[in-house]
Amino acid sequence: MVKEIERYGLPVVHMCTIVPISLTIGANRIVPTVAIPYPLGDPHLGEEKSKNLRRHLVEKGLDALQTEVDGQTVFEE
Amino acid sequence: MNKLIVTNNSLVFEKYCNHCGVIYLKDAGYLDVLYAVRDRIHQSYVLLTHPLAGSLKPNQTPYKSIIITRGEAGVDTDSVVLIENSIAAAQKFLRDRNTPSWSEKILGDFRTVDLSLIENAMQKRSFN
Amino acid sequence: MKLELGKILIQDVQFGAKTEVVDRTLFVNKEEIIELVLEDDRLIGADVELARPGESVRIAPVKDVIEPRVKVTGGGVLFPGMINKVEQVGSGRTHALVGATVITCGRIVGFQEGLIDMSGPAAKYCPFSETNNVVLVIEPADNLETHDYETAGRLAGLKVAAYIGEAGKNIEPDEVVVYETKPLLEQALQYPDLPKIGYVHMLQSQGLLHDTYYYGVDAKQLVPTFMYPTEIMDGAIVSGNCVAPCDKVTTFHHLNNPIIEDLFARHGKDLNFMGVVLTNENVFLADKDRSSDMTAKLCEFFGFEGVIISEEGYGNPDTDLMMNCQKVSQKGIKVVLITDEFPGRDGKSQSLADTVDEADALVSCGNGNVIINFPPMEKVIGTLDFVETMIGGYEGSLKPDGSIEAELQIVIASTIANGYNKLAARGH
Amino acid sequence: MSKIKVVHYLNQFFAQIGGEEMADMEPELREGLIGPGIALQQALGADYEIVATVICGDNYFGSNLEEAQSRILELIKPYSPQLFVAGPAFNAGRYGVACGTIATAVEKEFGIPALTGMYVENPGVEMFKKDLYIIETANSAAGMRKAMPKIATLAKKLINGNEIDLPAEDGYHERGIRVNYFHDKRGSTRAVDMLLQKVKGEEYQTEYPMPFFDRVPPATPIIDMSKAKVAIVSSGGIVPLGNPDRIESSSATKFGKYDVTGMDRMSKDDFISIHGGYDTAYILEDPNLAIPLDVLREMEKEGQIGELANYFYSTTGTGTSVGNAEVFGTEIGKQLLADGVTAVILTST
Repeated sequence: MVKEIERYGLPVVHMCTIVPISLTIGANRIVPTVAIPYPLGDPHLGEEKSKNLRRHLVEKGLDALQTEVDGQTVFEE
Repeated sequence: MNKLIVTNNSLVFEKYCNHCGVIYLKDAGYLDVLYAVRDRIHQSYVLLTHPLAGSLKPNQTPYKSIIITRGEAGVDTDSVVLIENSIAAAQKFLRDRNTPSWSEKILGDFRTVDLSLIENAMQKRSFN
Repeated sequence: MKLELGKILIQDVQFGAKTEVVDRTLFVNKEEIIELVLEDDRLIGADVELARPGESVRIAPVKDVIEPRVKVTGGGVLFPGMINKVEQVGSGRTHALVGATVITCGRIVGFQEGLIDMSGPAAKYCPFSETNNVVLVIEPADNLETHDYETAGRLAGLKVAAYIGEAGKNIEPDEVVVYETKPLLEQALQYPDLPKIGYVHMLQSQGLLHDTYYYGVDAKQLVPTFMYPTEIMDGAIVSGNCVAPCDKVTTFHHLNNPIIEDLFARHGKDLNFMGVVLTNENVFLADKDRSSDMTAKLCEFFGFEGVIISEEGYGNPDTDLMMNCQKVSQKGIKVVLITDEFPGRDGKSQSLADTVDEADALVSCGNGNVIINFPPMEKVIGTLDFVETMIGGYEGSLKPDGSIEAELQIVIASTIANGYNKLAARGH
Repeated sequence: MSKIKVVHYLNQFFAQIGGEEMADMEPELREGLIGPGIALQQALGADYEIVATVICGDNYFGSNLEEAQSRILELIKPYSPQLFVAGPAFNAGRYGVACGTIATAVEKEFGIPALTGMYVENPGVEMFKKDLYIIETANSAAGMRKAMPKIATLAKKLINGNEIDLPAEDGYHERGIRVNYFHDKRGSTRAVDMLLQKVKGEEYQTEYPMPFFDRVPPATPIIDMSKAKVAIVSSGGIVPLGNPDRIESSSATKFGKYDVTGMDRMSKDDFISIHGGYDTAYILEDPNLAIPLDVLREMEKEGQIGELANYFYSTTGTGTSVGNAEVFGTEIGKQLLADGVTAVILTST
């Protein structure tokens, strides 16, 4: 899906746990997430910390969307 | 290492149900077996055999048996990529043409071939 | 290792009182062949029919095709470990009846074999429409177990091919070709300025009806190993699989491996052909890891600068093909792959079930999903009963008048992935 | 013999109605030919007749995809066309997408040959080349005189059921359809040739380009996030309670679009996960773990992002580029563009 949306000129950040798949499917901006059952947050941290983590990840995603890239880029910590 | 067979082939189930874990999906289709395996890969299982083992096309034989094992915590990305590619390949064939409704004789032959693919792999040791 | 291959050209096949070659015509004694086949009590019936180029004949379901050959001098006998004792082959002199084949046909397990048309529009897809074929129609004993029947059928074909091959033992060949591969270090020194080229030959090895044998060893049990190219010409490798007719590597194709022939044709001219690495296509993923690691290791150790890798089959073997490609490439060795394609009926889907970035040089042997129309033939050798259950066939494939509509996959060796044919696919 | 009836599609600009200011014009049909139709008619010759020309503004088409298509199909139906030509669109992106969309729809609806022409960089090429013959054109209307004869030649082949030649010969963008042919040399000989070229470092051409090379260049980044309209798409299988669109729990064949107007966060009372591929317990408890609505709403309030689209798109899959995913992406992208979305967050598990 990523590629097809990006074809319209819309920047897409792919936030996902399995980075190799994201690379395979051709995402250009990739932000790794926490775990498959809870990609954006970590319920073990409690609600507040989990949400902070989510906010941090989404901010990273927005940063990626504002970053010029010339090919597939994984935005690690 | 504990092997777990996911199969819709009664011969495989009968032969191995007392040896190791067998998830027997009676009456399930070829793709259903792939889906069932895919779901388990997301629950930390790892593929031990190739999902498309056998050169019979996915719209030819209705039987499929795949051996998996529980891996370490987390998801084995090689397994995820392999099962997804296999699902895509199987869907490609099934989109063009469905598996015919075979006679019981032919179904029996397909079960035999599927069992033979698994028998070999069951004799193997693996250290994952 | 040096082999002289004497080619005795055969332009016609006839029944005769004696199995012999006279003026490029092969005469076969039907009774002797039947007797030979029925020595195996797993088979209760056998018949022999002849099929020549241009005849209105359809052969189905075909199991294996074998070229009659005979060992004249040098150690060993044909098909070692299968119908003869295990002994090193590949040296001395061998005679081949070029232009003749033995084809085994008859019910095996009902779905897996293909067609050969000797004339008409589908004939051009199959190399055996151009050969003079001795067709063995076999019948299994009642309730014979599948594995046993498969074995009996395979051995019957080999025995008959060896029997007919004897007819060429004392005939002066039309042409003698000499193939030689020296021990590694000498071979490297023979043409020090030419690129050292190897061939990675992947043998189908997945299970019943998906097996190949090397000196009688089931290829599933192999770890990758080295083979002198001439060993294959004496029947060191035998096909035991009859799945997916179009990309089936018959025993004929092992005896006449086109990659080995073409590498020898350029040997000493613009390349130095160093030898063959044999590997397999197992279903067990750990086997794939091990085999591809060892294949890459052997290629590196032998000092290959470039290799051709060929596969047999679709799906599972694509993974081995790609793993081999990746790991051999990572050793700094240049790789070319040969494969056939299954992009779906509209030709738009991905042709292979697996890919890697390193697979950037690939030769296509055609799209097996294309639909072909086969007009009726005057004579059918074997039976058309299983057409709709063969790979490439489907419900409604067989028309009442005997014509067939099916995917190209149904034709034996039509898209064989060792480059034997000229068929290819390209993007439209 | 009666003439083959042709319908031609043009945008407002090529129909000589107006420029960007007329880009919102709704579909209209004129009898006979207009503008570029003259060159098309000339190239097609006396056996063909352009019976009607449909005109639609590029923006109208882009923003009202479904409606534009159905209205245009209605307009041309009475003319029972036997051939449909759209454009050519040269390098005009919106026009290219419109030409590709309507030509595909016409081909499907009426079962007649439909074709168009575009410059190689027109995004419409990538989007529609698998579905359509798209003649390769220059990047501007200056190439009209060269493009029309190529369109006409290929159109006639399609009408007459003649065999289509290679892309380079018939002048169309390669469609990625694998077609058999007999080469002069057998495969093994070609493999040896290719290997020697590769070993010597010479140029060689693979006979099957691997699909990986189908990469999309990264879109230009957002300059000012505080003005951006952000939308969420997810393959994590999050749907409203009851799964109204009956999206499958694995390898879905459809996607859904779900409203979040007035919601500050994803509530477990409203949404569930139907994904069959992982343990959904955590996400069932807190759907924000898959659709980060809570934090995006905060950022919207704080002005960090300009606007959050009041919906999300959802389907199930592990995100591989297989089968339906491509179709979903194309459709979702189209809708997002039409809604003025400028940046997309796609979450997968």
